Amino acid sequence: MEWDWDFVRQILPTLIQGVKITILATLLGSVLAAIVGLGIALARRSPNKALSRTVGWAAEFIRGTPLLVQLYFIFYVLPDVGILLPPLVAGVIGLGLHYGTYTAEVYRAGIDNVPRGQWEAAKACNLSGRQTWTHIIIPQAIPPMIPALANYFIAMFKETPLLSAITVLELMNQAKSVANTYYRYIEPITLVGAFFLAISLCSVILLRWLERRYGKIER
Amino acid sequence: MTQWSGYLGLILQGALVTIELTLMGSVLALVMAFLAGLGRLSRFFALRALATAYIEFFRGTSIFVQLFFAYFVLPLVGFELTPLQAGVLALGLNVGAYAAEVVRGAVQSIGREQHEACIALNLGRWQGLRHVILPQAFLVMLPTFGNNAIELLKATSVVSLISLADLTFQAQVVRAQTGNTMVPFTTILIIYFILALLISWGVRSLERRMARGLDGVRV
Amino acid sequence: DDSKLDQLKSQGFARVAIANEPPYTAVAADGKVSGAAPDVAREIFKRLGVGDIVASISEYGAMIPGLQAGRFDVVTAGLFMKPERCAAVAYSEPVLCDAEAMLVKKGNPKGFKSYEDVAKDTSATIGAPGGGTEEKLALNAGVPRERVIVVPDGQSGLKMVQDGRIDAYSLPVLSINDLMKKANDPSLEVIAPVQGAPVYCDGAAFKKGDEALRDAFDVELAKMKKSGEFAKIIEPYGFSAAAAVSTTRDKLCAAK
Amino acid sequence: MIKVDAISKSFGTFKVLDGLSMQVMPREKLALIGPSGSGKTTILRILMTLERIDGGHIQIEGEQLYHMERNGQLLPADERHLTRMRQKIGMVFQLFNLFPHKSVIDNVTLAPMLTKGTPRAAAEKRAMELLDMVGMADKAKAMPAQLSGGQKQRVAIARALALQPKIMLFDEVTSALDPELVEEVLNVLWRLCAETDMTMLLVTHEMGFAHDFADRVLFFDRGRIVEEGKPDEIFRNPKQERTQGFLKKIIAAGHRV
Amino acid sequence: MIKVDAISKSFGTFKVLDGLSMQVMPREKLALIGPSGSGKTTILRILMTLERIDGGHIQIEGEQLYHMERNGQLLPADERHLTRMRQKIGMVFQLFNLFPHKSVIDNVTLAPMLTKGTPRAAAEKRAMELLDMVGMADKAKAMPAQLSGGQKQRVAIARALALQPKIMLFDEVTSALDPELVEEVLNVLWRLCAETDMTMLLVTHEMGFAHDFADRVLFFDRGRIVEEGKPDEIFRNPKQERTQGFLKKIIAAGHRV
Ligand SMILES: Nc1ncnc2c1ncn2[C@@H]1O[C@H](COP(=O)(O)OP(=O)(O)OP(=O)(O)O)[C@@H](O)[C@H]1O
Ligand SMILES: Nc1ncnc2c1ncn2[C@@H]1O[C@H](COP(=O)(O)OP(=O)(O)OP(=O)(O)O)[C@@H](O)[C@H]1O
Ligand SMILES: [Mg+2]
Ligand SMILES: [Mg+2]
Repeated sequence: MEWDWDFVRQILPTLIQGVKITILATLLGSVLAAIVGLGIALARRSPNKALSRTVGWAAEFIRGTPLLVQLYFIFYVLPDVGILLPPLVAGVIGLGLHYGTYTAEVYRAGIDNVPRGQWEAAKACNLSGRQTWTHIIIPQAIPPMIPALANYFIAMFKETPLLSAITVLELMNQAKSVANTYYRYIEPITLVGAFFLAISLCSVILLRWLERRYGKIER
Repeated sequence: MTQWSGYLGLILQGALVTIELTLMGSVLALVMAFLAGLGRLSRFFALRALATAYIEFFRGTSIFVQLFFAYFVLPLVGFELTPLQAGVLALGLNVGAYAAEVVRGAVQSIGREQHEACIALNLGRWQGLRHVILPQAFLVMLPTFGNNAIELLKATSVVSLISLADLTFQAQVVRAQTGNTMVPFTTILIIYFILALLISWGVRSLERRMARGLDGVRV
Repeated sequence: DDSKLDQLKSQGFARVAIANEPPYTAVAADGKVSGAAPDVAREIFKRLGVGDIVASISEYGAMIPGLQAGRFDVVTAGLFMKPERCAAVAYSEPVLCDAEAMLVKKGNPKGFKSYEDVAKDTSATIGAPGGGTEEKLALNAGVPRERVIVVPDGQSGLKMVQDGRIDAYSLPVLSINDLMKKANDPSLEVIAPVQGAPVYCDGAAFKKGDEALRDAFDVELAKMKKSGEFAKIIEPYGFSAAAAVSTTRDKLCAAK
Repeated sequence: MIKVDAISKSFGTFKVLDGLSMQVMPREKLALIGPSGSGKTTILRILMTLERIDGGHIQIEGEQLYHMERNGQLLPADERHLTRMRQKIGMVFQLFNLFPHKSVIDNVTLAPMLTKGTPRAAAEKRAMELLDMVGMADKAKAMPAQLSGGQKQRVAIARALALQPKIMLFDEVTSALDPELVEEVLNVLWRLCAETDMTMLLVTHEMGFAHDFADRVLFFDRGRIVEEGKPDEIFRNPKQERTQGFLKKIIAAGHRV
Repeated sequence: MIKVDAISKSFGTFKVLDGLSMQVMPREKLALIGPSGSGKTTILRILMTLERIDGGHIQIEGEQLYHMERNGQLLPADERHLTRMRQKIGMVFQLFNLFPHKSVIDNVTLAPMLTKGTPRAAAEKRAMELLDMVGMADKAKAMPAQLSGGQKQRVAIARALALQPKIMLFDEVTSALDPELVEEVLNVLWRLCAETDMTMLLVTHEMGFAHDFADRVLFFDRGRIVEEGKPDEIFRNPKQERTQGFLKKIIAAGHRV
């Protein structure tokens, strides 16, 4: 089978439609994941054992099972209990929940990585718990989290093709639809691959920059 | 009346395929991880470049795209692969690229002083790596390898989309036969979770065994 | 040349693509492949000296690319003959014929009779298998792309109608009837046949270049049609043997 | 005055302090010496409320540290009580523990501004005086990462002084420093000792300094005070065998006493 | 004999060694002293081939260290040449650098078995002799994590000796130890010094030990040798102002000279 540039030109506009949805899903999913992760991290630190255990197990469960199946579940099973979500919303919720369990770990590690000496120095300075968090711990914990969070958001971006399984017309679905119409797979799939590679290579550069900028605090 | 026992049989068959994929994919990923991870640390530019290209390519493009590429496009250019081979290849190469960075990071995390001790004892590069650096680095890698294996397990669900009869696929079949969505999906979510727990339990006990006597040194 | 057939004979089985859409194709609880199309194919291959068929389930859209990529030797999945498809693959003579149907909510609230009706109602959405005949029929009738929802499988389509995510789900008549039978849901209704949509017939689809194998297949198919064995296989599934005998590949591939 | 009464402390099954009692007079300069692992750091951390005690009582200026009296009953102290008690105490750590994301002057002004509501201008004025005292006024705008170990430790001392504690705790404040930098910090401690009337407790391995600095020396071993007395007595005429052995080793290792 | 001829070494733009030359006689015991950052560690690391030099030459027992002669030409040394030269040299590090995943005896036997192909039995026999010499025979099966700092350092010394180098380099081998543990290690060094005919180069802040141990003392400052001589000359009668200043500070900091 030969590579056909005319065909590429013909399908490009359709694929760009898909790119828009892909990016939208990633952005919304990232925001949700950042918030969900914070919720999970806080709940897991909570002194309320029942809460922290339950949330802990739920997060483990979500992290240990495939996003694809979770998407099926949200899209096809939840309506049975009366929750009917449009495909894109279901997809964003799936991404946000799934990656929220990862960002929660980033938050946790960021906080745990502030050395114990800093907590003790804060106490020796007689700061209150709240002051210790806002003035000492959080300012030191956040910068190293930024590259790690960005890393997960990029990973999420690469998983958006899964949304095609719940009828979201993102890039991969558009590509398949094109392939189905013209019985040619080579161009659409290669283009999708090239697109993901291009974005990922750019994001590698962004990540390196973030790491340099925020990665380490000099002590 | 629905013959659940027969359908459970189907799902268990799917579980076998999932396990098979996870195991074979993990072996390939492990091999690639060490080849590429150490390649990236090599003194030779060509090896470094090759390893970097492999890692960036497979981390950069989505597993989804890689799978479709292996399944639909490779045969067009003369590479015949069974669905199982395509699945193992895509999963192993993809996760191997992530794990390669783990190998590299772990080797680099072993302090420079250990490398220097090797030089001072006149060990060759390979001897030092083999007897001093890797045994210590492996302990650092293990927990992350466990996570990688779980990521691989989860990614196997995607092969259902290239008609490999894994868990997710069989759940779809059962769903088509019975018209029931909730039961098959809930069942496979639980099976996936159990498999993930098994992996992390296995890795943890391996870690404990290997860390014996090393208490308080690293990790 | 007969090299492809010889190859199948020596390996002892043929790889077929199916869709798991009863009654065309189905996978039983024990994993055994059945359905009208595979049953016909199995019998014919047996006569050609190929012991068995091995099926893999695939989306409709993936079948022709998979055939071209050499993933299967033949598609026996109710892939209806149409001029563009005839150009992409080598069809056998017709096997299974069926008209199109739509699954809608009880009482057909939007009053659909044809794909054009769906096109006219600007709020209506219709589901169809990706890469299937129904998707193209809807698009050709003027339903815009964003209102044609690509649904991965029949069960999902049924569910989406039940949940009100789509207003209609279109498949061949017998497939819809089978879905309805399983769902047994009084809140749904079948519109069959869809007005203005032609009766389609499928054939076994071979890779371009495997015409020799296709021709051998045709010879056995013709024999079976004549002897009545063909009818014996497909009629229990609800298909009409007479419809398949009354038309030809050349007619269907030429149809506009 | 500090009154430590039969306190005990375990980590897991390991008993670090076992019924330890001691008293420190107001303005007294106390040196705590003893072998590694003997519990010197632990007692300072307990006084700073960084560790809880398992048993016993501590009084600081007549008030219970870990307990509060309510209706004639002794209850475990709550956070408010601890906060109030901590105002009396400051601590300087072996590894400085400066806040790495704040400049030198911000390190010093942070606590007064937050805990006492001192206005920024006043806090900075006072901070500059303290930095001047420790010889670090010219580095007020620097970040901790730009300082040498000795300089960091001097800032840490200024930071602890900014809250004007009555009692200052120093835990091996020179032992993380290069030999040449030790002097800088010891000089600051000398001045502090001479100029203020704070009670000072100092854990150190610098025997020479302990000798010259302290009003009284406590020798710790395995969580107990084995010997105590005036520096001259302890260093010239140790009575206990354990003390003699310790000092002999230290001398053999090349330290001046 | 070691001949260092006008070597220079920079890190980035910072020149650490600048045309340094020195000679060490066979069996000589040399002490290197000087302020922090003066390049003492760097010269040892260069001799151990842990750093490359930017210019100059080093000869060890008449052979070039960083160069090799091929057809009358001096070429940069390749890995094989370096491996051969390293057989003559051993080094003990400030932070011990034991292999934490190997038992004490495996630490000692690893290098002989791998680099010389010594059979396990012979390597273990020799290792036990060495461990016995440093007083660690009873801990042969222990893991490094179970040892105190002084014990670790003694194992590190045994490990370096196992390769029977002609030249041993010691870089502040006691300065990471608690004062009480320093003695253990110094004792081992004394014995070593008395019993073997190895050439020994020792960087230390233990002036007393340097005084008693060394045949000759080199005083480093900013990458140059400012003063050298017999220990008595240097410590009692330093000629250079810089040396006098350094020794005064060290004394003030409480170290015996
Ligand atoms: N958080 C902890 N968990 C377990 N054990 C601890 C902890 N903190 C201290 N210890 C143990 O308590 C004992 C006393 O420790 P402490 O730090 O008070 O000794 P020290 O006299 O300050 O010694 P050094 O001179 O080495 O600083 C030691 O054996 C130490 O291992
Ligand atoms: N890898 C390196 N990169 C940059 N600078 C370095 C490096 N290693 C050493 N230096 C610098 O070279 C100088 C000499 O260092 P060296 O370690 O030789 O000093 P030293 O005499 O051993 O000091 P110390 O007594 O503190 O151990 C120092 O200023 C140090 O900061
Ligand atoms: Mg201590
Ligand atoms: Mg040094």
